[in-house]
Amino acid sequence: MSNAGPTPEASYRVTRYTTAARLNHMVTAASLVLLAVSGMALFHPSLFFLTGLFGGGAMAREIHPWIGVVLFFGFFGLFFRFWKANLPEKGDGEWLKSGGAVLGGHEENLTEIGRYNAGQKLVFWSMSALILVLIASGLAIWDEYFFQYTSIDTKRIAVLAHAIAAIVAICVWIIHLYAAIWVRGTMDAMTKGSVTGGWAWRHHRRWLRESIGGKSADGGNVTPAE
Amino acid sequence: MALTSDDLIRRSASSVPAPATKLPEVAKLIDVSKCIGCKACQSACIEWNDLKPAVGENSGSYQNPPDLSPDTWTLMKFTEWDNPATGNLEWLIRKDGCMHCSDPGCLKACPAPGAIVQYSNGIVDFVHENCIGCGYCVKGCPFNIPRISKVDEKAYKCTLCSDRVSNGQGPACAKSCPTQAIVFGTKEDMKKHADKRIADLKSRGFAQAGLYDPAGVGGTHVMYVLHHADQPEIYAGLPKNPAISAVVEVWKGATKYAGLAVVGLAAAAGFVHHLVAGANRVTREDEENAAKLKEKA
Amino acid sequence: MTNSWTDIRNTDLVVIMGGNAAEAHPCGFKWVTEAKANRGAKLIVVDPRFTRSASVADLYAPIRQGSDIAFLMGVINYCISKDKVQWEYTKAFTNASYIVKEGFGYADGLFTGYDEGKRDYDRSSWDYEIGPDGFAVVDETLQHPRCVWNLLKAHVATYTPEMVERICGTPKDKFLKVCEMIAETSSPQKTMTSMYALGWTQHSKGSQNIRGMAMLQLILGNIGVRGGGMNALRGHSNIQGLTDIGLMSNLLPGYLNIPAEREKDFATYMSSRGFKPLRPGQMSYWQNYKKFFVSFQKAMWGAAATPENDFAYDWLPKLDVPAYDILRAFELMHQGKMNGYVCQGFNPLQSFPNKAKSIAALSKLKFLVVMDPLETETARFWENHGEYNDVDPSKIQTEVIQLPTTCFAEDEGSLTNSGRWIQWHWAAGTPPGEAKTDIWIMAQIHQRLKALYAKEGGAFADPILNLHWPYKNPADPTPEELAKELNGYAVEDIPDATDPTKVALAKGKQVVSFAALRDDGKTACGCWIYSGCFNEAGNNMARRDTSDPDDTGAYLKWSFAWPVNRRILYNRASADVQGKAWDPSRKLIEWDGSKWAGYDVPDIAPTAKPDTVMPFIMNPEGVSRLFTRGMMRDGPFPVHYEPFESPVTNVVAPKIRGNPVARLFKGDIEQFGTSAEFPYAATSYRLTEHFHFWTKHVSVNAALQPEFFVEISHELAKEKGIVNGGRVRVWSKRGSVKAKAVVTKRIKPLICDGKPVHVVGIPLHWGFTGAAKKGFGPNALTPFVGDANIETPEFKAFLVNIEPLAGPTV
Amino acid sequence: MNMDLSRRAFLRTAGAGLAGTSLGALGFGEVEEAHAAAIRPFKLAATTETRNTCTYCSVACGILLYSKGSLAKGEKAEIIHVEGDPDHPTNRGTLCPKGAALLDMVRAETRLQSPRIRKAGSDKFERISWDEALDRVVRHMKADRDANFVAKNKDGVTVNRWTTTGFLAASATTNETAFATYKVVRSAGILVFDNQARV
Repeated sequence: MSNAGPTPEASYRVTRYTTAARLNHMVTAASLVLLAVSGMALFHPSLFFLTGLFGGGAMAREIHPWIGVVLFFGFFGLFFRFWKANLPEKGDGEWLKSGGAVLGGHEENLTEIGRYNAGQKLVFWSMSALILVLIASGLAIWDEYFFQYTSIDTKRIAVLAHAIAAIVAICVWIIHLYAAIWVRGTMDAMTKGSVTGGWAWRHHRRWLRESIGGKSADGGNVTPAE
Repeated sequence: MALTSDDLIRRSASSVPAPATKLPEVAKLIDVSKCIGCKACQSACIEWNDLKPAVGENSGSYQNPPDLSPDTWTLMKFTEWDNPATGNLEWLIRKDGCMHCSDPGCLKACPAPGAIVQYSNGIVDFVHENCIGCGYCVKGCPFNIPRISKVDEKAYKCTLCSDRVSNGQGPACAKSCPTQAIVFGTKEDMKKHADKRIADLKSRGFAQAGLYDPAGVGGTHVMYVLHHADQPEIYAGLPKNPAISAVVEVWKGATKYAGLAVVGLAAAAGFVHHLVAGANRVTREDEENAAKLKEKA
Repeated sequence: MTNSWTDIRNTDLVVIMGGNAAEAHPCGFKWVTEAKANRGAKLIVVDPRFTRSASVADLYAPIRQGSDIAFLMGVINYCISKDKVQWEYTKAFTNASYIVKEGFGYADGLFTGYDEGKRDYDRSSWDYEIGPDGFAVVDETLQHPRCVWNLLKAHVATYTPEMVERICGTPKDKFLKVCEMIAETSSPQKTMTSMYALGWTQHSKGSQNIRGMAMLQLILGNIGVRGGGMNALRGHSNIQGLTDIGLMSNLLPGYLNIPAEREKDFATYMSSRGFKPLRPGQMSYWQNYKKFFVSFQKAMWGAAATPENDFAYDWLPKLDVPAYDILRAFELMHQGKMNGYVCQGFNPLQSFPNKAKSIAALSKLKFLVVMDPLETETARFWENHGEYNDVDPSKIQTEVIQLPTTCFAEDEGSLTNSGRWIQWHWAAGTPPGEAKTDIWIMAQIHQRLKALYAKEGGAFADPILNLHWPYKNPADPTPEELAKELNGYAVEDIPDATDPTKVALAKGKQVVSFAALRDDGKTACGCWIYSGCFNEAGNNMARRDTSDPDDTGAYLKWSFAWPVNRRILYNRASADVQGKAWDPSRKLIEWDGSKWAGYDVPDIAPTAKPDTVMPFIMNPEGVSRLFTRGMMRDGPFPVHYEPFESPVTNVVAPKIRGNPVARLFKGDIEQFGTSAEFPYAATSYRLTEHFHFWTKHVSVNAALQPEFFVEISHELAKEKGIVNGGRVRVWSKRGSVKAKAVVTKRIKPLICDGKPVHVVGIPLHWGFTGAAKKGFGPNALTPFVGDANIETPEFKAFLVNIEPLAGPTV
Repeated sequence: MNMDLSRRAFLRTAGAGLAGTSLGALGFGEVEEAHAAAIRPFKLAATTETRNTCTYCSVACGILLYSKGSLAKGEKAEIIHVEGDPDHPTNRGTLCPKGAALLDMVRAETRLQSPRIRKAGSDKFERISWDEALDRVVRHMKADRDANFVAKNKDGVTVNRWTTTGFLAASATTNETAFATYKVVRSAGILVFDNQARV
């Protein structure tokens, strides 16, 4: 393996996320985890015991939609921070086509990646879409406050859509999380707000160039990812 | 015949062993052709179950309270129907409430273990200690019966007076019904009784009289004798072929299992990938290149 | 009821007209559904509205309120013209063959003898021709032109199906279908039962509505038989009992009469109460009148009622008018001629017609006492409740004393149901707060009044000071003590009739039945018809044996029924002239060659020969009356009169408004509206979710039917721009109410004499106290006029106008 | 009869009659507590059953009153449930919507608790004692009777009537109450006397 061995000492660190962005992400991430746990508990009987973490089934049912609201607004914040950076670019297609190489850890032969690679963008956009589905379907089945606004047929579709969207979202989240674990040094971006120069060189070289050069390729000012 | 958990044949979000002895199936038979819409059943239900329906308003109908609620487990629904065949007005009055399906959609949808149970005699009962108030039963029910209380956020519906039945008495509504339009007994006896009633109705010119015991939900433990059994929908929208919604079936069937599988697979895939591909680490070379880049700048 | 609730199971045809049994008496109506389910019986409902009863009927026919007599006379006309008559019954058991006096006649809606100034008849020509032997003359061949049958035939001939349609608005085909079904029961093997209630009584000719059906039932042979009869469905749990015990201005217990002032002494009083039989060999039971009267006086005044003082005859108040009924009482109050009024469990402000007049009347009293378990509008008539009771308390000088009483669950005693079953019940709960039983309160009033008179003297105190009050605790008599008094007892030892040395009944012992009562003062009995209820065998009203041989529905061992535990009145008529049951499958009693026996207590002397003594022994004729002689003020046959407020003119007697002999008070005539001003025919009624003004205090019933509403047809709604669930104002000449509108297919315009008549239905149950929403009820609108014979107010037919109100439509 | 099929036959097969209803008798006590949790406790356990008659209409349905405490034993008794008497020949245990809710008539919020007086011109009721109330009623009655009693009419006939105070009798009181009322009212010479029969 080309990259086996201990992680080298950082040459220097590059700021990737502001504190506000990290807080925003943390809130969103925490909500998502809590939602996944409580949601799964209510989704499958074998996981119902997880409601214990929330003080029982009724509490889990009560809290879940409120966390959903937090998630929605949290993600809303993230969306407005990052949506521009996640717009598709030319190189995205190539990156995706080279999925095997990426999965094998060989990014070196790919076109230099900007702030986000296509995979990250996919996570971003799929999460955006899924959360929209989840919040809409979630409101439709949040009977405590919104029972009267939809028909039962609609609610049935909503509950199914909610379940499917949640499953997909959890899968996306697993990918997101796994990627962060697998690609060592990534966690720092969210825990410390900065990454090592090497990490940036390796994974987001164009972004590194731009952030060091203070200029982007198109001449604009470069800022941290946020 | 006190009902116990030994008599359960279904329990929401859990599995139960088959009961050693099965109780005879019971049924409430509501003969719409004998019903005078007096609401004695509503009254008896309220009193027996200590319900407190609010004093509402008249909204241009005899139907009061306006809908089923956590405090209204049964409700007379009134339809003024012009029979096109005879030109006569018919005032169709149907007692609405839980049908106690053999294949209960509420129970299927319920995520809370033991919040909904089905006894071997056919009664589908809500166990409020276990109810989490999610309202999935509302979505599961093909008859739009359960209601969630705003007070304690728990689901309520007719229990078929399981407490009375387990003490050898019929449901309060059946006991009170002045014209015995509501009768209660073993399902077998009720079907026989219905046959007699249907024969009587046919002799009075109701050629389509029949029993409503819909197969789509495996039959019910609340059945109707209808004078126009070919058109159940004229009785305040009684569904013609009720069944658990396909959406609910998918949700509580394929989705439940597939969903868990997909999530598990995703996690496993990552695990396997890590085993195979190992960590994607930054190399010394990367750091050096980065350093060089910085120096250049 | 001549029969009982449980007897309805025996019928072949139920006619609900003038009532709505499914709505008002659901548990009694059960026996209709049972007859339908088990006997294949049919149900006909005739009503202005498609009611809850109609919802399970085999045939529904609409009728305009107040036109029942035209309908019923039309049915009789049909039966006679189609020869659908139970001839043997009609000839033997009715007065069809009796010859009516020369001089009797009928023309233009009036019988002979009418005095327009007095609004009354000289009824002397309305009677039988009496032969030289002192008996009524009969023509068994029914050929005599003045025999009752021929007079009846001529009288009903006007009411053709076309005329019925014109008057009643009942489509001819529906009317004829009703006639066909009813006529079938002229067979001796078929019976029909008539179930009626306030829909017939609450008219200015209510009594004649009922007579109309009774006459029909007689010519069909349906009286006295299982599954037959005239079944008045009484409204309240013990209104039958209160009437039996004579709590009316003109009655003594057991349908004896309070003397009129023209009956200046006991001899005069008794002179018109000889009840000599009008046919040879006939039994006339009222010949025992004196025994019942004297025994009552002994119960009232004990030892102070002696032969010497005519058993205290003078201590009874004497009437100067036919009756001091509720309408007269409120008229007098309104005129300022009354000072005090006691309402015991009654809510006249809501119950009586013309609420504005009721408020004005109550405001003129010095004191009003209200005894009730619940709040009532009457007790708070002086309190301002906005538009629901817009009064100024400071201007009302009436002192109101409200006394809390127990309710059924907290007291013990007997209630008499519609089928005359007197059932004992037991107390189960502790009364709330300081509530006391009515018996205690009445005893307190008497004891305190007596003490005051004893101490201070005052106006004629003898009847108060000497009132027989033999109770162990005079301050609180027990129900048993009073029940035993009602039954009757020996005041002194009664010698055996055959052996004077023996005592038949020792002093203080209970009489076995009214047959043991005497006119010599040796027995006392509070209410002769109740005699037998609590005799030496014990409290028969408390019996609860459910045995019922042959499933007749008689239940002779369940409680006690008056008279002498008889369950079907006139049951001798269930058998033919030879004493054999008309229908062996519906045997009730039969003559076995020496006596009457069967499943019920025979309504005839057990050894009275069947071909000699006719079944209607309370009539001196022994037969029933198709022609009712001078017994009723408004005619020996029913005539169709329009309600006082009618949307149409009377087509059979165009000059007559209302019932020509109904009593009218001056101010009330001015308050009658006309159809020009008030075009819609209103009627008031009860709903099954509520009982009178009581259940609006019950949270459950308030939830089941929360708010006052009126019902109208889609056609009228469209015409007036009224939407279902919207608010409307309804007003009559006497008042105005606001309500929700229920627009329904169950009310349809009726075409009467070519013109559409719109019906406005106004249910009763709301007021300004209780758990239900505040509401008006119909009696702010209803007219202040009663039936010509018994003064039941005309609540079922009056005129209103209606308009939509702005505001939320729910 | 059909109605037998519906209720009694079933009850027989179920092995329990109404009168014998008690949880212990049916072996409920042997059931483990965990099992019992699913079933609500039977509310008529350990109550006193009293036969009564419905107070509303004249069908006179038989009812059973269930109370905590027994009057027969001299205890304070609170009625907790009302149900139709299955042995009653007329109603066979059934009740109408009013009868089925009798309990809430017995315990209605607007049940009167104590005697009260509304004085002339006042806008409120005031609580008074029974003694005060009854003495006042009787004092009013005597004053009016003494002032307006007519012993003889203008023709000199003894009429002994009192028509300035009237009495309106109830419709749901017992016959025994009715008779006590009759005696008290008539002995005073009251003629303005009527009941609910007409309305």
